[in-house]
Amino acid sequence: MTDPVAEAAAVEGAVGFRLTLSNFSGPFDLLLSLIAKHELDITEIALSRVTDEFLSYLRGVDTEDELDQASEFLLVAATLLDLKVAGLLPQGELVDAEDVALLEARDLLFARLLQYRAFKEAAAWFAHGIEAESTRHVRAVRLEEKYRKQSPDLVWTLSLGDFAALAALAFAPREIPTVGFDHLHAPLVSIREQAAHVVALLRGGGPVTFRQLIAGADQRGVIVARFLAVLELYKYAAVTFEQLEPLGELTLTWSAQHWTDDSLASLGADYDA
Amino acid sequence: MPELTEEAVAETPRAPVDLERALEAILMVADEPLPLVSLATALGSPIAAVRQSIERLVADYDGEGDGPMRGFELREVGGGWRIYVRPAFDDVVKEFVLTQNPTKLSQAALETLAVIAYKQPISRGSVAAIRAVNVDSVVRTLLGRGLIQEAYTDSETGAIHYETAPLLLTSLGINSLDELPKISPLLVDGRDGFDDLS
Amino acid sequence: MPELTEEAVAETPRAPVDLERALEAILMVADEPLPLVSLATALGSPIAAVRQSIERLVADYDGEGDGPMRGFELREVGGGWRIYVRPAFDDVVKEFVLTQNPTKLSQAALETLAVIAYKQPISRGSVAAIRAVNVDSVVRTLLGRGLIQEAYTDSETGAIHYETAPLLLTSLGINSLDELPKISPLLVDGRDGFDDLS
Repeated sequence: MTDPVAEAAAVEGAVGFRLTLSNFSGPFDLLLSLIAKHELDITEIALSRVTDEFLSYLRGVDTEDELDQASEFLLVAATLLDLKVAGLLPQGELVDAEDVALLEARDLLFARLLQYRAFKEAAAWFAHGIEAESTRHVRAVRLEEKYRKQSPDLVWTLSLGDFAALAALAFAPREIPTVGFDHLHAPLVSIREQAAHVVALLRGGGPVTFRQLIAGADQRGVIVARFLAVLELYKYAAVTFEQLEPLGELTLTWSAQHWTDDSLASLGADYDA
Repeated sequence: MPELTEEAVAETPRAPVDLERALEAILMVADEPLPLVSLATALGSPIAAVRQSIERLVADYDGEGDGPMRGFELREVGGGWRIYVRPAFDDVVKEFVLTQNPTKLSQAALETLAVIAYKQPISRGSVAAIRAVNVDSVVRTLLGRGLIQEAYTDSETGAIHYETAPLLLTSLGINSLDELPKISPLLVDGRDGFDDLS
Repeated sequence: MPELTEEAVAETPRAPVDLERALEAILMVADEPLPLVSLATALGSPIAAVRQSIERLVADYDGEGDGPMRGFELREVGGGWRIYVRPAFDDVVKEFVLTQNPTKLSQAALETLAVIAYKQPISRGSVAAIRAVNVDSVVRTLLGRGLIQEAYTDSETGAIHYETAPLLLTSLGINSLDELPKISPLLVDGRDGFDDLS
């Protein structure tokens, strides 16, 4: 294995907190290392014995920048502290709901620790397997020219515009943005998926009103996404719309000349950024 | 890939020896593991016959017939068959192949890979919940290495779910995910409520 | 390559059988025809011994010993030795190559081609970073299809940089790369955090 500190820095590109905590990849990693150091099993006693050490690792955290990365550590630290305090109470007497909650928190912590340890051991198996296989050599040689000539000719179907659209799609971030929705606990809505829904409704059919388009959509996000999808489709000249009076009924008509699923894939790329 | 039953492929039966030689020829140009069904299709032979011929070739190269144990072997890895150098000669061969051995995976990447392998398909958020750390950059690394791939995007949450890619099998030298070690014994007492943690 | 006389290479003589097995191991993974002198150097054996072993291997694969005539053969081409498909099996292999090469490029291949077209010259690693997937096999496909070609190798990192080949222009019906439609707004972001991908 390579130098764990350098490795952590290089691989995660992480600044600050991970380095302060030397090379532990998360609170469970640290907890397990501490428990192993004392040659203990994963038990309540083990947890209470390593709590102080665990907390001492956290003292290195001081800036707000690191707080985000430290939150998981702090969560575990809080649980550990609670357990330690509870350990001072008489054993076996469940007095109130708080005690029950604490026991549940403890069991959850144990379960997560055990699960983490299981995956850590599996990871060791992976490391060994990959290491062993990396020394193997497979026959992978260039195809002889006479066979390469035999390959059937490529059938090229993309227009220049298709190709550029494809490039735009390839360069667009692949993930639907998640920032900004997380703290609202609102489900994320994909403009592209909503556009697919809109296209399905409009394509090959007569005019549809926007009211019909959003019928059954019970989330504001979905309605907003469908509206954005309509605007995107309008940009592509795939739909035309008609509104007889301000704030009046909006009627949409499918007008695309060349529409393929690829067009859909590149739709709404602006919103991905 | 057309669906093929063992019988359906049969068209022009050949003598088994021919089949073995033809298989050798194809294996010489293969650049990925070749499943029995692809071989059978290319050769126009029943899958059962191809399987037997492959088995005979494996034994042949392993020196279990009349000939010597060859410097190469036929291995089933990543869902198909391919010619490999026999491990005893890996060192000798080293300087003749341009191996750009990629940098080793970090501990964090390996652990994340393990979680994805056992819990696939799984979202990044769920992996992060199990590992109790942010896994964004590690997942990017694993994607870039081709060890994992996107399985699907949850239509409700927009969360991308990941699964292991075929390259993982080849990298581990195994033939299917069934060959991963069972993880339940590692969990010792298998406490209740475990599954809903993720 | 250091100059070697036949005698100078001799260091650790091996039994001929070992030599043949080691030779076939090397030849199985070698992409280019290998001169005797390279083989002798790698194996630490006298050139004469290597030549004899090569001759025995040729006869062996040709079925002149106890074994069958193999689907492959060992041939001297351009001053070196390489394993080729035996011409008798050309038809089988051609048929196989046909079934392996569909007439249309996959979506993954097309997207990779688009990235290379707009960012050329570009290394495989950089394409992988942009597409967030491993692109090794699609780059091979595009090379094989003659749509891209090697532009240069970075002297520092050894990374091969690729550019599009004239065939792409012909396929798109344009005369120069300048005619590619601008997609600049999407290209400005220079994605953070992707550089660490290998």
